Amino acid sequence: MAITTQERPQRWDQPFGLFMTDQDVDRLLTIPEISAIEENKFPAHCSLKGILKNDARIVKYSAGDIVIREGDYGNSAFLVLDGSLKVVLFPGLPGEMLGRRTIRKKTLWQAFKQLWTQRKTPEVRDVKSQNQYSLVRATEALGTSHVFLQDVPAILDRNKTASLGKGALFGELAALGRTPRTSTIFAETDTELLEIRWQGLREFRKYDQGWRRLIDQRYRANALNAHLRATSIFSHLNDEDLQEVADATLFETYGKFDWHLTYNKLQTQEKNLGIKDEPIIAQQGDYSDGILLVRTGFARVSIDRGNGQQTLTYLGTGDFYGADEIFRAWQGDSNVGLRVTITALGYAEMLRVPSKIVEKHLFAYWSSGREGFRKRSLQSSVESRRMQDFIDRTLTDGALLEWAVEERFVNGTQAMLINMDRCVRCDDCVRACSAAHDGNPRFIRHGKTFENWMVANACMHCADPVCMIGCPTGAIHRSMSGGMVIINDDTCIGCETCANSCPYSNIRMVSIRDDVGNFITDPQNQKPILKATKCDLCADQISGPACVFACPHDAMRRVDFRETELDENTTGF
Amino acid sequence: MAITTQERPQRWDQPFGLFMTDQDVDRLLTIPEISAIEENKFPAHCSLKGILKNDARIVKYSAGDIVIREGDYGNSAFLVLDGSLKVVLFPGLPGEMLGRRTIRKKTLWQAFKQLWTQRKTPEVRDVKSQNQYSLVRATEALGTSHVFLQDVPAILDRNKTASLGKGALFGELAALGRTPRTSTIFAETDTELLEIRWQGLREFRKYDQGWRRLIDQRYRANALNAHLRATSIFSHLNDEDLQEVADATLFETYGKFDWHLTYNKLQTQEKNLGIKDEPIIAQQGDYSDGILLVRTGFARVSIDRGNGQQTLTYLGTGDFYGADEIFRAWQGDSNVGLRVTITALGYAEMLRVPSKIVEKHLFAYWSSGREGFRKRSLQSSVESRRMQDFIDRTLTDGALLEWAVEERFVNGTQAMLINMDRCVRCDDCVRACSAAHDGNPRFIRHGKTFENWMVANACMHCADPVCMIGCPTGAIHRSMSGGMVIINDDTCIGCETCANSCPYSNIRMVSIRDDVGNFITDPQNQKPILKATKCDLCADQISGPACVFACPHDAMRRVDFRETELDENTTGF
Amino acid sequence: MKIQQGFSLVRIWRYVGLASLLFLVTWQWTIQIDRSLGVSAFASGWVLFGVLAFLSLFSIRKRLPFMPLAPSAIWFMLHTIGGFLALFLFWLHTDALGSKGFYGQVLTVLFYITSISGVIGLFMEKVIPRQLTCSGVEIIYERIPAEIAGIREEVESLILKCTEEIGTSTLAEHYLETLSWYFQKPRFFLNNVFGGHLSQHWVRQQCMILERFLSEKEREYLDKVYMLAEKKRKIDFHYALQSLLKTWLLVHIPMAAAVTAMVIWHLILIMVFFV
Amino acid sequence: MKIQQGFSLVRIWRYVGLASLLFLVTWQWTIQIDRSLGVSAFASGWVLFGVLAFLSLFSIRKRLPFMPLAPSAIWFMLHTIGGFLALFLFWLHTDALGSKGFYGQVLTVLFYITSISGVIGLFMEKVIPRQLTCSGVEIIYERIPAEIAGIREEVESLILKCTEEIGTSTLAEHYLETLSWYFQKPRFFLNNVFGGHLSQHWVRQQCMILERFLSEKEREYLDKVYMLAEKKRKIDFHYALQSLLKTWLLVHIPMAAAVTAMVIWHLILIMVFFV
Repeated sequence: MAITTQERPQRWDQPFGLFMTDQDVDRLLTIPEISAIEENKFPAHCSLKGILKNDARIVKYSAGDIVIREGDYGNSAFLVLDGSLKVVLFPGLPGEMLGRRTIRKKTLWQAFKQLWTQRKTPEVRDVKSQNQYSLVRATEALGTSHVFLQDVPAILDRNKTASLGKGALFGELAALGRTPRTSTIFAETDTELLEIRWQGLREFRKYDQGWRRLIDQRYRANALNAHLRATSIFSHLNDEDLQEVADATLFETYGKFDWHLTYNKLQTQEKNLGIKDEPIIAQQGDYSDGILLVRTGFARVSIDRGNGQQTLTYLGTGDFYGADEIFRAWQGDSNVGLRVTITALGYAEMLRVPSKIVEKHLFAYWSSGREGFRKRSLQSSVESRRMQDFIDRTLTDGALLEWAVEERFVNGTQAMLINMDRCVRCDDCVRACSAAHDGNPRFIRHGKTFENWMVANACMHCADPVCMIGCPTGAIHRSMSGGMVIINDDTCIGCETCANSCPYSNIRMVSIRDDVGNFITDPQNQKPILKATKCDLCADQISGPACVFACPHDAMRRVDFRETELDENTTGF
Repeated sequence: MAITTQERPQRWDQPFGLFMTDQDVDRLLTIPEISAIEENKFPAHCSLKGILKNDARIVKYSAGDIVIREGDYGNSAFLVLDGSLKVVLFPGLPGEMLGRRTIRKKTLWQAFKQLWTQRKTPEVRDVKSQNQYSLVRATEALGTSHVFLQDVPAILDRNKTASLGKGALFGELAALGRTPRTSTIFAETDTELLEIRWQGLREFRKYDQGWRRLIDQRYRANALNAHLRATSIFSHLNDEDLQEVADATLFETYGKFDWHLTYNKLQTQEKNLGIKDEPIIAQQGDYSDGILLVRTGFARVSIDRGNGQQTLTYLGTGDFYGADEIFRAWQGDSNVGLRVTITALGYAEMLRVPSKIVEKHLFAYWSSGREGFRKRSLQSSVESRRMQDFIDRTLTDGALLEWAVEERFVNGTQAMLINMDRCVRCDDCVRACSAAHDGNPRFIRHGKTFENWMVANACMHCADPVCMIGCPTGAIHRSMSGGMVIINDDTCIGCETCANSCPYSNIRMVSIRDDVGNFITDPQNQKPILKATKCDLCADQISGPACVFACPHDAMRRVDFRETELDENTTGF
Repeated sequence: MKIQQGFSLVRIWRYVGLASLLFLVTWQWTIQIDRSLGVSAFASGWVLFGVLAFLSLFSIRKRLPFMPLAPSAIWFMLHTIGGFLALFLFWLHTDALGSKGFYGQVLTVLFYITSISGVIGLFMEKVIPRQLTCSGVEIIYERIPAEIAGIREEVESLILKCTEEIGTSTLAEHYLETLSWYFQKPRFFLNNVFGGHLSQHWVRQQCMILERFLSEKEREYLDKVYMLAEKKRKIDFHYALQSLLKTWLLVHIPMAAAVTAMVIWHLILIMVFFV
Repeated sequence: MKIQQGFSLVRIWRYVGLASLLFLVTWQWTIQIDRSLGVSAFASGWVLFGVLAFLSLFSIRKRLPFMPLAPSAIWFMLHTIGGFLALFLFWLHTDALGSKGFYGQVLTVLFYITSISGVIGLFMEKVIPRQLTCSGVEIIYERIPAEIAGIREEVESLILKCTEEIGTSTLAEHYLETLSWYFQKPRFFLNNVFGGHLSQHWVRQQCMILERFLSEKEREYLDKVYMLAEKKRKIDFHYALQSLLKTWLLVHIPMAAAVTAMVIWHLILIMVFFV
């Protein structure tokens, strides 16, 4: 089990908790879960005390405060120091209660009414009707806010819950694996928690046997089997065999969890450096030791070409690579080195199912009577040919994908792609967006271009939504239906975390105004109140995304690059 | 009296006479005119013997052979070793007799006839009618040819002549000053001459007092007074005063006599080097010690501008500079350094009339009663203002002239200038030229361009016709009427000297053919016979230059840059 | 999934076919009416009115992007086909009428201006985008003045820096004499509209002229200025062509509105006096 | 001496005035004839014939550059003015005639083709030269194929040298896959005609795509290839626009000849049947 290391020259320049004192650290060292850690296993540059002081913080939650929400992307885990919490097991809490935005499609009449109800002033908010806003309560200490539940007893009545008490650890899998929180946890009583950010968590796991065992066990129990089960090549296995596969599977992480924070800086470097800096998951020509599955993130598939690497395609969650090479080796072919290099795009969590296990549970199955060997063999060679097609592609044919990967647009599921050869720059799309959002356009018809293709600055509703990492109130979240990333304006506290995290600069902070056009300010410090805004795919409009709908020249599409092959203009209209 | 020195790394790589032996040199040293030279005054690298062997050659002429022709540009002088020659004093011999081309304008009918008499085959010559061709007789020794006079007694009857005998030196002024020969000299008897090329001549003059005195005296007697007399500022002087001016005048040569041979090589160097390599005649800011007159060649007038020199204008034969500065100094102004730098463009022969003499004979005259002082003072300031206008010109305004000077197009008196913003590339000009030259176009509608101006590859009929230097038969010569440079096809022996000399590549060698289209070859070696061809300004056509006449868009002009200011398009037609 | 933008030829021709059919039916109808000595202009007139009404709906639909009224792209295609149909119907209608009077002539002229501006606009919308793409830059029209101002500031600060650092004013003088004109605002509008390269030529020429008077260090500054001039050239190109794309509508839409108004009045008059 | 190219406006307007006068006189004449119930077409016809004869003289004069027949530039100006005059006279003549018959219609069509091709040619001759100048290169049309072949050879020897010297085939492969198409012959003809930048865009794009796969040394070769591609682009531009300048005459002159022939036949018929 490998975790790639990385240099951290400014490791603790920005501590997690601003108010952690040495006393706090000393106190933490007396807690059993911490004192069990073998302090001397930690290297000098990364001492246990240092981690506690810089990568952890003590936070307090009042009774009813939500600590983690189902569906959130968190970057930290929690250790209960004092108090007790409840895990909501079944059914999950409704979105409104968690501070999510409620999407209700407009009726025809409501839609039509927008013709005259649209406001002339930008970014007007009806302050009085923001009753949900009262769900948020500010916490002084950290300068951030918590969302709280108003009727805890009713919840305990309606929902199946479990308790977490002193010494319990939770949230570590989502923090390390960059996956959404699987359930909501709230404070039953006033509680004190030690929040450890992923960097610290990673060190604990790296240097301490106890933490590693704990985390890995939980991972295998909670996540691995489910993932393998959902993967097409293992769907035929019974529980027992699957467990065997799971037990043998290695999990590996590549790249930087927070690549998005440094990505824009990287962009100014020479393009080709991008791929050279990417952590290598598997190297072209090497012998394949197993099938690689992507659990989260993206992996670039490339081959050596001249003095650089040519990108062939990329793998996302659920994709796998390597079956073909191992299969051929198993059939007796010699010279079956990997035909491609696989690197992590930003951050990727990979599963590696070793060859031996694959041979036993997959190839044996393929060659068994039930599922004709020939058919599978054929399928394997289809995959092989498909890869060969990629390899045979000219640089020109592959250039657009190369670019989309380089710019990380492959992350988007709804990237706004404009064919500038068709676009007459009429801005009907912008006007339509504006009309559908109370007079405020939610994107800019401008962005990076390649040949005649522009990816405009509109939210791409990413597969790996880095904007959601660290949102303190869960205002930015993935919609339960449809999967788009949306913001609940009511619970957004204007902290700018999401806007700063978005590597594509697609979230804009705006100062809100009242009906008369005056800026609404915070009564405490008179500063204007900010809200994060972005494309919501016209979630509440009956016409669907107004931008695409309004383009008279059919120049715009919302695309997932993974599923898209771009064609030249077919007809003028 | 200064002669600028120059490096000659390959001084004698190509000796003048290919067959000069050491015996020849020894023999020459016994001749009184040579033995009078003080051999020890010559430096080792440039010994008298070396000069005789490499820069001189012994040539033989038969009775009746023309040695030098009136109007020729020669680069050598002759010393009579044996035999006697005749100088034709008055009247000069007719052009035909010298092997010149006879220009007769066509009649209307002859012109019209060209419509159907024009030949389809290129470069056809009617060999039988080339009776003048018999004027040329080949000389084996030098691989070149002489033109001879057929009826010497008749000439001696008709023309006033003078004799030259053993020991006479002639041709030295034209060779050193790059001016046309002033009279024709032919061999009366079989003669033996020592031909000394200008390089050798220059060394003789430099290191030997006797030669210097001889040459300078002749120069002053034959050329200087006439030149000064023709200069406007000295036109008021009587013979005596003029003589005083002439006696005080210094003559100086700058640059390389044969700049045209290295010019095309220079072109590949960085442009700005051009002016930096030019010999400086007078330096901006220096105190002016006299008026500078251009006797032959061209001088560039420039000022320091930024890191380089900005060309303001240029001076040609008859132009002068410096009166204004000296005049102001004479009036008592302090700070009257030269406002400009003057450099030699290729080769320039300058006269310097010292300040003292100018003050005495010019300023005194200006301030005398006869010609109002005020008026002259005014005129001086007009000149001064004109120069200031040049200086105040923006770089953009002056760029075209800068270019024309850089490319030496200022040498042309009939440069073919095409305004490419008007030219529709219809080639009517080329077709017209072809029609006027028996089906053979005599220029290429292509050449160097600047902005919208192109100087096409057509003979410019240069003020300083370097192509004429060294033509062995005088076939290329300046027309007595009109001043254009033309080639007598009959006496052209195809030696390519002119074509190689032309720095603008405007002379083309062609293989001639007979009526049926077969190449005409030399019966001796079966090689095709070549002829030099170029624009003759349609000398024999009644319509004048057919090219300009045929341009439907008035895009083409034959220009002298000295007299031209280029204007933008005025109207579309 | 392969993105195929634009409608298939089959689909387009289907609509063109429908439009042709409508025209043919109307034509036959008018011929029938003429044969039975009726006033065929009523028939062609009503159909034409219907088509014109449909054409003007496009403008209304654009104001309702949030209503489920079929994608704008379909509307645009139908508007185009409908525009040509209206032209043919107009000819049918006016030929049938013979003489027209002053009102009719004004209406005819307005109708032609609308049609021609529409055809020109269509042509431009299909041709210009590709030209813009080829320029290698992309800019929003409204941002152009700010962008040019930004470039100008950058150039001028470069030149100031050059003057200060190297201590010569050659570059600065040339800038004031010639280049500043260029950086002031969008230039070479017409030449850009006609696809000329004058702008590029001019900039290159101006820099070339200056080059020989500069030292090595100054040339580095000149190179930077040249790069900025090139950038501005591309923006000027966008300015010119995007202006075209914006302005033809300023003819088409008011004229179309005028035609609509006059057609309605024409209709009222006909109804009152003839029916 | 200041070179002033082209004729002064005064001079041009003088000729335009003369042409207008000729037209007005003819017009009044035909009106007079009409009033006295004569056949005015004879009058306008003869004048038109005279003008057409004069127009066709231009072609003859071009064949006689050595005759003192006034500079071609004056002929060109008069030919242009005469062309427009002929158009007006044609309208006068045909209006007077009323119906025309098949022969007349063919003649009309040919006359219009000649006129329109002439106007288009005139427009091109006044606009294109400047565009060509701005390209920054100058080339004789007939030399273009040889020049392109030369460039191609240079490119291919560069690529061979790169392959040999550095031992990689990345550049060579890309050349074979995409760039060789470009260097084969003049490309992007239509785009160049319409002043597009597609060619430049394409070349830049192709080189940009490749760049990331090359080593420092290979990039030097690519840069050289790019320079040559740029040079060829300019030559292609010349090819396209110079082709236009050459080819419009291939319509104008044969059509003019046909008109002349038909006019003479028309004249003979009229003389035989009407006089």
